[in-house]
Amino acid sequence: MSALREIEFRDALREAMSEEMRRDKRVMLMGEEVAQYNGAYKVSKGMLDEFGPRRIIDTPISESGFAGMAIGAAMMGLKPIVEFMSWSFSLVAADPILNNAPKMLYMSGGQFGCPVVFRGNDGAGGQLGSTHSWCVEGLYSNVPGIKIAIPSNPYEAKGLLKSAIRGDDPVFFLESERMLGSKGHVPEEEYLIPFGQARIAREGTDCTLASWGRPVNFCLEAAEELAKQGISCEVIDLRTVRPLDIGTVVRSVKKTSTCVVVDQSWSFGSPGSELAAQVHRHCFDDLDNYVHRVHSADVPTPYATNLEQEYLPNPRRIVEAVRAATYNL
Amino acid sequence: MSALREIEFRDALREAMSEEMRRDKRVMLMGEEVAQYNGAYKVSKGMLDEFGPRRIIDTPISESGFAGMAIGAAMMGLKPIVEFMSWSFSLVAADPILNNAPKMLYMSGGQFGCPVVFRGNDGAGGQLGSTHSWCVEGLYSNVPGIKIAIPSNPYEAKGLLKSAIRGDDPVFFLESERMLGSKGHVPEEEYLIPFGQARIAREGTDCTLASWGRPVNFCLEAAEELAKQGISCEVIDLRTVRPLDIGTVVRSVKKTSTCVVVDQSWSFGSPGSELAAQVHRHCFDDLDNYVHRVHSADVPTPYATNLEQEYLPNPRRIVEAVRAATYNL
Amino acid sequence: MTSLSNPAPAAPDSQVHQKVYGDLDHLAPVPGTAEIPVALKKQWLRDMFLIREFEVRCMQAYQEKKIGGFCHVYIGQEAVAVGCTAAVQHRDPIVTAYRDHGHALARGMDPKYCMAEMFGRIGGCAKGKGGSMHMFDRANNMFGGHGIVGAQTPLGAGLAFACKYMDEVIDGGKNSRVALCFLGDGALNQGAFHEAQNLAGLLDLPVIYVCENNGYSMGTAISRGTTMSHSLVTKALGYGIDGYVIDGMDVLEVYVAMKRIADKCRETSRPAFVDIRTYRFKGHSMSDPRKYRTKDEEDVFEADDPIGKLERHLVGSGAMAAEEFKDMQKAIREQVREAVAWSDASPVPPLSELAHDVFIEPWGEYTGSSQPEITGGAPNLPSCRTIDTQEELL
Amino acid sequence: MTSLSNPAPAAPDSQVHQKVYGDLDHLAPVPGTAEIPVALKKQWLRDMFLIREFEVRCMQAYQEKKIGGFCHVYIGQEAVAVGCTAAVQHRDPIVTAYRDHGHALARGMDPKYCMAEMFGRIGGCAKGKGGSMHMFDRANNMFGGHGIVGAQTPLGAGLAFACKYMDEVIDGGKNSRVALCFLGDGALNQGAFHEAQNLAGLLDLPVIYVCENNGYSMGTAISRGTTMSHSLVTKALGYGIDGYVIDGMDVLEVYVAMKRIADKCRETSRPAFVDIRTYRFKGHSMSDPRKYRTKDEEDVFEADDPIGKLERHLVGSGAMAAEEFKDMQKAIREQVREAVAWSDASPVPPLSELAHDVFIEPWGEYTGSSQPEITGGAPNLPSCRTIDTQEELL
Ligand SMILES: Cc1ncc(C[n+]2csc(CCOP(=O)(O)OP(=O)(O)O)c2C)c(N)n1
Ligand SMILES: Cc1ncc(C[n+]2csc(CCOP(=O)(O)OP(=O)(O)O)c2C)c(N)n1
Ligand SMILES: [Mg+2]
Ligand SMILES: [Mg+2]
Repeated sequence: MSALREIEFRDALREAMSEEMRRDKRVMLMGEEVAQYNGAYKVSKGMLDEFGPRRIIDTPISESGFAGMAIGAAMMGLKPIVEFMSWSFSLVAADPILNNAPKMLYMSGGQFGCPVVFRGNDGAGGQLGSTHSWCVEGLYSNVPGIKIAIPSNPYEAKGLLKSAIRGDDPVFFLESERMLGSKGHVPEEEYLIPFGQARIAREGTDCTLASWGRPVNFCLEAAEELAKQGISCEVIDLRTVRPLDIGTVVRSVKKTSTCVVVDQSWSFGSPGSELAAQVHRHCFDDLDNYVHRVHSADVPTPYATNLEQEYLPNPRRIVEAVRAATYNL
Repeated sequence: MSALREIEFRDALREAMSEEMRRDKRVMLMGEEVAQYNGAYKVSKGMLDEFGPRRIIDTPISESGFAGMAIGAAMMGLKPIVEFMSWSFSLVAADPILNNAPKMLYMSGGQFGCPVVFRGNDGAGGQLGSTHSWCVEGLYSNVPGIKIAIPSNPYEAKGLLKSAIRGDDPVFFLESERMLGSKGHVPEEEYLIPFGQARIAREGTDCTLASWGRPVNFCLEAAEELAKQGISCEVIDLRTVRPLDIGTVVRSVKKTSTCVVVDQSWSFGSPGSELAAQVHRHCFDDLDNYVHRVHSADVPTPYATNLEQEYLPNPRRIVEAVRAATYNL
Repeated sequence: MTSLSNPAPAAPDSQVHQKVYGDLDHLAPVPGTAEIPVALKKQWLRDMFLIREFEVRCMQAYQEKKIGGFCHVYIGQEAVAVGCTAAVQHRDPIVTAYRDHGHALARGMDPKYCMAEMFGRIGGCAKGKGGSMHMFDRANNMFGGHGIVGAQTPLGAGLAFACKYMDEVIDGGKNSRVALCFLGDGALNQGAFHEAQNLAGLLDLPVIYVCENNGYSMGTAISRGTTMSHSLVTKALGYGIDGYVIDGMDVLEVYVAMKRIADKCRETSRPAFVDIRTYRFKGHSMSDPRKYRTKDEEDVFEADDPIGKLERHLVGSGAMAAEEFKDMQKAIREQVREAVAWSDASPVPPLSELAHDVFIEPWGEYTGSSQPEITGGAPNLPSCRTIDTQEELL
Repeated sequence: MTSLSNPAPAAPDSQVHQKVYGDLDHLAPVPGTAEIPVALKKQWLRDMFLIREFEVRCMQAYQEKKIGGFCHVYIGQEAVAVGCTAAVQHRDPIVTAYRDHGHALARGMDPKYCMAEMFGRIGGCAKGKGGSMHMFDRANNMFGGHGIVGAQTPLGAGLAFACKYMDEVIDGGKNSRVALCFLGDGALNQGAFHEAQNLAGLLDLPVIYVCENNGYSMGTAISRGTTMSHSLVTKALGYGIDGYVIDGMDVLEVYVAMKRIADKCRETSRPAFVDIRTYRFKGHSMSDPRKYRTKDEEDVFEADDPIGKLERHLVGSGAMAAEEFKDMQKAIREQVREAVAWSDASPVPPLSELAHDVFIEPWGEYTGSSQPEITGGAPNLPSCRTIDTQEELL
């Protein structure tokens, strides 16, 4: 019965938060419109009713202020969840989230940890234009001391978010507005998904497709199409880019001998470039072709829908990349 | 005679700014302590005397405010130079420098450019600890719409900074506190160094060392040492990481068949990972070994001098990387 | 030790906007509205009605999915943009937040360019690349709508800085322009605004911060997000900046008050802060059911509609015939309909636009690339378009 | 329209700190200092002298290159840290900026751990990994020195938030702690401080922002960087926060005033802002020649030395024998000498420390790595140290 339960991505996020809040009084949620408005995207719907205004806290539009406040509270022993309405708005809070959270434990010689989970929408929404369409993993994954999780479906979202909250380290949790309404199987029983362990989303033999977050779904679509064309793809969902489970990718590439990395952030100095470089390193003698990459175009995000669609990774571009990588098949 | 002139890195920066300010009234300088104090690191020494308080402007400790102010002024047609005392302090200004400057031209459909040069110290100083030792190229190079120059000596600093100021696009100009006092040849005659054209700092045949900024000097030291050991290195100074002159690196690697990338930023999703990935792509059939990389360790920057020295790229680690990359020689 | 407690009572706990808004009663009436020429008043009625009609059409087009993304309409706030822009000169630069259609139109942007921008068409003011939140209009000295709350406030300081610099360093004092920087009440809570005000106060910048206080940032009543919301000018006083409160539902009062403030700013080169009380009649964006406020509250403000008020004033006083008003409405409806039709007909931007406008300068001789490996048929990216240089503005 | 102009005169143009400082004359004397027990006063004299002596030794060690990086000494400001920490309880959390040695010592950190930290030794409070600007001391509820100007101010709000949350949600109201957040006058100009104050005012957080107004941020006199510098409390009033001005050169006044403020804060759970007037006798950091101020100005403040003042008070009144004071000095000099010797003897951290304290949790079963390819003999990085969990604090 529970095997049949399908819920929306946003519901999975809410279940993860609510379950952890019931379990541990130190956990609380703060952010813009999370309480009375029930969340700008209804992720926190009903949580004010259940947990009350002491634990579900509406904040002013002061990302730097409340991110820093959450960090201070975490140093004291609380475990705040901070919702950024969009990660695009986290740039005004870059200092607390990059200079404080990931470094506090280190600078204090192990005395003060920072168990905060920062979460919110990442990546382009639908036609939000240049300022509102950041894929912050492209920027932030450079920084040691944080863990970054990017779930690809409701099941993953719930299991990873519970691990994020339960852990004792700062986590950047990147959701996608485009997926909040998408449904997927999520069992009633409790489960956690550990960080740093990739998932084989589809097995295959000819080409490894490595991705995370929303584009994993594009990879699966592309793999379906490619199967019809006689190319068998193995799709790997990395789940977290920090830590990055390079081992699972390497094992796959040793089997397939070709690899396409699909990362919706800008290409330059991205998790995608890192993964490509690491695959080249570990599979130097195994690769039949260089690692191909599919990213967002190296330009600010355009508004017009035709431009935006062309700008983003999409199944068509993935199919073409796989065909190019496996041209000798 | 001018061929003999040696000046400090800071003097080269000042000459570039002063010459461009004499040439163009739209150019002005703002930042903390740049005027009356003559610059925290004396880069702007004497400029207040020459240009007066209308053009050399002391600002409060409000990086977000004055970076944004400079951008607004640039949209109106001025050409501000903004000094960040350290790029480590630019995180509080991440929104204006990443959301406004690089995207204004695009979002406005070509109507408003942003000719601002942001400059200051980048990378670890001497034992400044975690909050003060950012290599922001690791973060910011992911973003399209900006140019990033990282000079390796006084000659480069002057020529590149003049190009940065004279250009019409936003530039991040990354200096190094560790080099401000180092001397080098700078001719009296005017010259500009274009962006996106790498320089071969030392010719060689066995291994390509690709780097930028301060570590170029470590590469040259390592090359000297390696020459004694019978390994001939070609050292390439990329000068700018955006645009990145991949062509010059590829030509070199096609000759040497091995490559070591030296980048003092953290490794993950860095310009170094990008360069490695691109070299693998373009030299797939030419490489005898995977591209080796030397970075700062993937941890927050420690204060203790022994830890910090081990943390940073240094000639010893470069030598070892080259030997590993060329083990079959 | 000396101590200083709040002079005013603490902000009311109530989340009803009406209560906060209540102290407008105490505002002194602004003298001078009687002398405004009728022709000007008619012009403003026309401008406000154009904005209203335009926004109604936007909402419709949004329902029809011709407009994507977020769309924040200006209905109810028309007197602010119209009165403020009327009070300054066309060469005075303005900048605002993402609720920007009203400002663009008040500044003189042709509605068809504004509408086509939202339709994502090449005919848009930014060729369809900016969208609803990012309206730029160089010819009309409109320096953008800006999507990040508060981000425009340092830019506003920069516009004023440049105005002053051009006079003092480049031209020798012949322009004396002032900059208008609009912000929502929610932007008061952003650090950038604080830094901008301090800079403006310190450097004597001729910038007027116009806080369009519509009582809400999304679903958050101002008293829930902003301390001292009953007396916002206290915030400006901490920066040595004069503060004003204006009734933003009356375009005549907005004009007269803003004119005085702008004239003073132009003369003294000192910044000002204006708490201009207004109301957005619709939701924050298209998807907002407005559960956070009562129908009663909405009714009170709708009765205060700035367009109805001016219409009653003009028609009631006999300065405008009822027929003339009807004709005007008709003409504007026609104009907006045409804007929609024009936008419908405007082509989508060619894919080559994806790679344009990233840089002003092409990278010259440079033959390498820092461009991504765009696989799968994306357009070739490295090119950049050269636009006319910034020099003309000087 | 109503308008509100600055109640106070504009900030003086002069950049001489003395002028700004001048209005301390108007401060009401604080009653209550007479009742402070002598034993307490002696303790504070000792504490202040310890800080002074410690900082003198720091400067010496810096010259000898035993200390690297930036080093900002607290000489002249001792009464602030000592008086403020005395006025609150040990369990009340404190946080400060990078000029933090004084706060660490006043809070009870053993000088040897503080000195060894600056020497970059394993015996340092953070094992040599934090350095001069980042002093943390969990046992003494000191939540760090913080290097980025203003960054500690939202953290301070967070400490207060947690104090309140623990009472209200976890423990049921039995602790009533208050948080002290110190900041330099330069931090007033950072947006983060503005956001923190608004949050504190809005959420009724028991946090006291103690602005150590020493008149300068590096070489910038406060009136050149901060508007309304002659009346900083106006800035707090805009957030509905009570403001106070205290003479920071008199530890007795600091204590009494801060005690009252802290008691009120504890009782009402309302934030406070304190403009505490002080002076740094030395340069900003080791390399600062202090050309931006006059010798005369320095002399005025040095004559106001908080240590000399309390010494005169105690010895002059006969409460302390001159001999006793000398002995105390001697003992402290000895203690600091020992701290230096101890630090000299403390080993440098082992290279394995490079990779410790990045994460609390090891990554468990995980066998891959997101670690860089560290070539050339750098230590193996992926490990992480498990420290005792945060739970104990609750
Ligand atoms: C830094 C930042 N945080 C959050 C948002 C999301 N957001 C967009 S509009 C808005 C409310 C702003 O309210 P206000 O400033 O009062 O303007 P109004 O909508 O009333 O015109 C919010 C929270 C944003 N765009 N930028
Ligand atoms: C955001 C940021 N900008 C700049 C700096 C460099 N900086 C360090 S201390 C300082 C002056 C601060 O003055 P103040 O806050 O008055 O403290 P004081 O030194 O007087 O104790 C500056 C500009 C910094 N650390 N952080
Ligand atoms: Mg509003
Ligand atoms: Mg100071």
